[in-house]
Amino acid sequence: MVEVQIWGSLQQAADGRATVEIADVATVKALFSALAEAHPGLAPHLEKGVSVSIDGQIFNDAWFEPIPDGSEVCILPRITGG
Amino acid sequence: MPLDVKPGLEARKFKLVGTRPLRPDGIDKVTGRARFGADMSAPGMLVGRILRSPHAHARIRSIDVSKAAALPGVKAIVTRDDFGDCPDDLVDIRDNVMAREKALYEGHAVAAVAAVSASVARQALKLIEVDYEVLPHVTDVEKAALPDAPLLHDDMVTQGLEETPAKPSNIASRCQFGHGDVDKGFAQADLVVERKFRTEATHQGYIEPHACLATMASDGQADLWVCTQGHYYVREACAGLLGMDLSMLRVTASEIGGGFGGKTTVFLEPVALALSRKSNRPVKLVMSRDEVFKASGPTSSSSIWVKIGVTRDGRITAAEALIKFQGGAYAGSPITLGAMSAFACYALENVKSVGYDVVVNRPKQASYRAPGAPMVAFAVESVIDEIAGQLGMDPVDLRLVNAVNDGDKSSYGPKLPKVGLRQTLEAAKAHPHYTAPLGPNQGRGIACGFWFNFGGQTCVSLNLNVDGTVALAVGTPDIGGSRASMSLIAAEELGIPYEKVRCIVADTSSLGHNDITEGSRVTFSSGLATIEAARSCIQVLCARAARIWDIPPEAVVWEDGHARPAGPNAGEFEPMSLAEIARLAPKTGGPIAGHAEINAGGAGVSFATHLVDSEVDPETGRVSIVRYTVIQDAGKAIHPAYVEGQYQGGAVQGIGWALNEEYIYGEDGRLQNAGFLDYRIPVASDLPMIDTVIVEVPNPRHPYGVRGVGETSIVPPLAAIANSVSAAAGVRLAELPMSPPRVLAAIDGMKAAAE
Amino acid sequence: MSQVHVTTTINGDEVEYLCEAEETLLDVLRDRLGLTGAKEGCGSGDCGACSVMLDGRLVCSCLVLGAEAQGSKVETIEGMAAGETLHPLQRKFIEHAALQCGICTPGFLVAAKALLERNPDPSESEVRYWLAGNLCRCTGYDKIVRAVLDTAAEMRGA
Amino acid sequence: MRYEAPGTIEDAVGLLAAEKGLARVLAGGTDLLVRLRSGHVEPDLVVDIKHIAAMHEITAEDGGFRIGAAVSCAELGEHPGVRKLWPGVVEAAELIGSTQIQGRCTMVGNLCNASPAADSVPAMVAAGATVRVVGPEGRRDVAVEDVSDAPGKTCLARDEIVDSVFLPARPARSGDAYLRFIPRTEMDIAVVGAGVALTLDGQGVCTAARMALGAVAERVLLVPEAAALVGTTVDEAALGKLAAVASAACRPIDDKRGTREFRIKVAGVLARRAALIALERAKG
Repeated sequence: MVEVQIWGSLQQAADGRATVEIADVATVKALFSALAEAHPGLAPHLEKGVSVSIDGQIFNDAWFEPIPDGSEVCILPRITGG
Repeated sequence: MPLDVKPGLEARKFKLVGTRPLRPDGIDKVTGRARFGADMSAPGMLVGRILRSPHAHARIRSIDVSKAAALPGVKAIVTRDDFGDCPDDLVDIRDNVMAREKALYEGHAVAAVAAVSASVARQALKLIEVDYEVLPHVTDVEKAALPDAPLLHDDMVTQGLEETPAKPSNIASRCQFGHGDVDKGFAQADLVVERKFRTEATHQGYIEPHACLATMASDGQADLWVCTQGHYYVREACAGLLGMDLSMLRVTASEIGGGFGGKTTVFLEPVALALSRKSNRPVKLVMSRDEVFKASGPTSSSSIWVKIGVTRDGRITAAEALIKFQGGAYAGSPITLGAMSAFACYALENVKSVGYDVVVNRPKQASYRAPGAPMVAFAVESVIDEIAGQLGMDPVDLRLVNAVNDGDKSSYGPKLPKVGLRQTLEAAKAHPHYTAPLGPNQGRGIACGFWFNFGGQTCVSLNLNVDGTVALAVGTPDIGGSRASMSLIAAEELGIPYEKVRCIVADTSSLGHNDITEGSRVTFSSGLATIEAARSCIQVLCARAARIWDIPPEAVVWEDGHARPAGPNAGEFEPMSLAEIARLAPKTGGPIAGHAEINAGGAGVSFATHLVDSEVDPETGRVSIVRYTVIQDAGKAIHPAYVEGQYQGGAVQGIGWALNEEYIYGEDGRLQNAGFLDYRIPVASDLPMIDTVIVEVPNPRHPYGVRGVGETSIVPPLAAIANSVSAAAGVRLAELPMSPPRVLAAIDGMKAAAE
Repeated sequence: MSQVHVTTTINGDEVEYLCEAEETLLDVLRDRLGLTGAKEGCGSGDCGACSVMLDGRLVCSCLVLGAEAQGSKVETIEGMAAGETLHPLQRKFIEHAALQCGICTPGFLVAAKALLERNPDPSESEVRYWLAGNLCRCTGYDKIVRAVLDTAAEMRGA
Repeated sequence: MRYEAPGTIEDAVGLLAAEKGLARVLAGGTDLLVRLRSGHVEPDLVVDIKHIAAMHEITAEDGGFRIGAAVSCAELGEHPGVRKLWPGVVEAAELIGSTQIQGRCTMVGNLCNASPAADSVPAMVAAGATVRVVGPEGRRDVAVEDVSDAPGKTCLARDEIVDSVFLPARPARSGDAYLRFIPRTEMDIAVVGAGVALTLDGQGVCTAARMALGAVAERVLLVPEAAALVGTTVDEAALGKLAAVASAACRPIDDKRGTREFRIKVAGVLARRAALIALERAKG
């Protein structure tokens, strides 16, 4: 079980939820599928590109990054730079 | 695959990493041999020039190129008609590269010509007849957000609101971050300070204008030479806009004369290719400085409101920000990064930041070093400073009370991994600068800054030559000495001298995809890939030695540049050096190489604390920077001289932003200072030496502990300088730049109020 | 189009060229003579990237017409090293990491050499003011100023 | 565009007189080339006066110096005699642009470019300098303050050339100074400039004072009210008065370089500071 945090203005797409509990996901790819299924409004955002933080480490486009059980997961706007 | 990262990084002893060898491109760059964007030529080359809108906002009724096309020496002309359908994510880029229905800012490209000489091209531009219907314009972020503002895009509906509005507006989107309950937090506060801030738009100010040389043959094969931070991105964007296969376009990154985020997108490149396609000749396009200011991608101007509540002992109970950025004529200002980073230095129970992305009749913004963060840090760190003053608390102590620690929940969401803010604050307090006496009319300012840093897709190819030297190919353009760092890392891993490695930046056909050199990612990501490539090369080296010795490959270890037999065979054979194994490679199985293709995650965030003393002339409002110290966490400095260089360069760009740099628009919506004469970047005589302190709190996700260093250094300066000027002038400065008229008006206003 | 015929000396070699009357010396050096070491950063004399010596004076070659070089002596960055031997300033710039992107470097070197020929022992402030017409956006000038001061000390034999 | 480099002033004047289109005189070129490149001016003829030998000379004349129109500001600064005579003028000339610009720019070019913000002009006006204008009809002398009365406009006919500027002898116990305000330390155009020259008697009482202000009006302003210093020992009260008359004389605009209010206030500040330097120099 992981608790996924959704950033403020994305919460509308997650039916107003600030956190979503998702069970049995071992990777980012599985997480995205589960999230899109639970809250279809999230799907276009996940598709367009977001960053995912797992226990404080931020990843882009990393489908197979493992998500340890009980880890803290946040969906963030895509991080870039200059 | 993530590399095996072992704890106890601090204990690692490096032979080369952390030393300061000479950079491999040094001699080329001090002799004038290095070839930058505009330095390349091709046989039969034409000169390209771009016609730009003189209006801030105008409907383009028609473009008549017939007279220009008839001018002898003109070989091709392109307009909006030459750029057709393209992928959705490139639509704004396409429209920015060549205006369609409307010109949305002064300088917006409207047509381009290729001709046999610059003078013919110039004449041709004058012969192009554009029929404009001039429209009302808006260049100010606040005014553009008003309901009756001139509308740039009829179909722009604000994204991110609870209810999608029925009417279009110039507000592209709203975003919100935070946690807790700020109202509850403010109710618990003993002191609440709030203030409004404004910053003007600034330009990255790279000294090399955009330049490229495009060659496309009639079979569609094309080459592009260009100064860019990301030649793979240039390839994707150009291929997408021109309907080409990626394989048909080879992009070579020239030496790049500064980027700072401004060379992470395309402006000239698709136009040059279109002109080359039409003329069947090589076409060189180079921007003038005037075009760079008017038609490349400066950063956002901003309007920011910040409110922070604290208890008597300095603990922050709530923090809130409302941030508006204009990002030029298209959506995409760095508002999310600005809003996320606003309070990232502090561990907060109740925090909220709301951002709006607003479009105006100005050039489409591009990234600028830690995009979005410096302006927001200016506002937040100014309020923190004001609170310290009102509480009578030392400003470092106030920050230490609230500074984030390892594992704290960040203001933008996730809990923080290992972080080094506290260490930079403690180093600031211990630095002699912090307690040095100040002269008359001088003030000291301090501010902290944060940046995310970034990893991303990266390829490295490491080829061993038969003489034991190494050809290292990376795909991230070198904008600040990264070839030296990559060579150091490869040499460190392989156990050979630095001089035995030669690192080059490969073109898009020679190496797999690499993300742009941005987000302070190169030393981290290309460094990781280099380590991985070197380690895969070492595996091959050990396997070859094992075959030569006829022992199992697991029984060979790599130490100090040598394969050594280990385990039961230890001491059985003389260790073989890399050079010996390389020499025998043709007989032992052929060439030896290592390579890595990764998507690097886990770039460590970084923090900095800046200290600055400034002096204000109370009669003229003129500000001099008299002392400056940068203290920043680098994780691990690979080549400390170039880490210091990043610290110093970021600080000085911040000094320019704080004091004198600004885009100045007239009532007519035209930029009034499109040149280095009146867009005033700091000159050598404006500055003191910039002292640096490299703090090293290793990033646990990198085998050496590296964090990005390029961007964080521009985050604290605006606030640090504002705090020092406010201390020296005796009045809070809340608008940038703190140009003399503004500072003098603030001083005079304070005096008038006191009377 | 009538072109101007110019005979001049560049880095010790006699050079002849034709140029249009409105072409700058910088255009001629870069586009006609292949000497691309001088850079165009602004075209208005504000950045110093095109610095060359003209008859012993430091100038911005973007503010000199190609036609004006008739009978003159022009020295560019390409003539600064003696064969394989770098000028001490060139060596010190590399040693001090006084360049990041390197676009401004040729201009700084030409300007700094002119300074040290006039004043072998400049103060930090003199270096900063002499070089105020050379813009650098990467380094914050710190390492450039140190490199110039260190070169001056070395050349004085200090 | 044609480029001509005549060897005599007569030939130069002849070329200008014969040209039917637009002609421009080229000395240092540091303004002209910028305007050429930006397309602000598209001349048919450019007359380079640097091949006229006399234009490069600095010659002693009547206790002062005549400075040729092609003398660069760097060359001027290297002339110990001129620097000793009118240090304020030389310092003003040395403020124009960078080291690179100094190697090319000239005081006469600075004057004929007709910008109200030209650094050397207020200093020359304060020093009482004149220029010699040469045309088909002969030569005439014009006071520096009378050369330009609006941005980009001069009193020169289309076939006239300024061949030199004359800095007169400096009276005993006199001193001059020029200060400008810019946001950076170098490379900016003056936001305000103030040139002051004053003369003392043996008792330290001011007997003559001239002040000129730059960048505060459509032209460089000679401020006759600087006579407020005459009869004083240039004490605090007199300096306060000078600052007040300087501010009162300004009629500036708001622009990208500064606001109206700022220029008015800073003109007074600079007038006062420049007068103090001039006073020190007058005292020797």
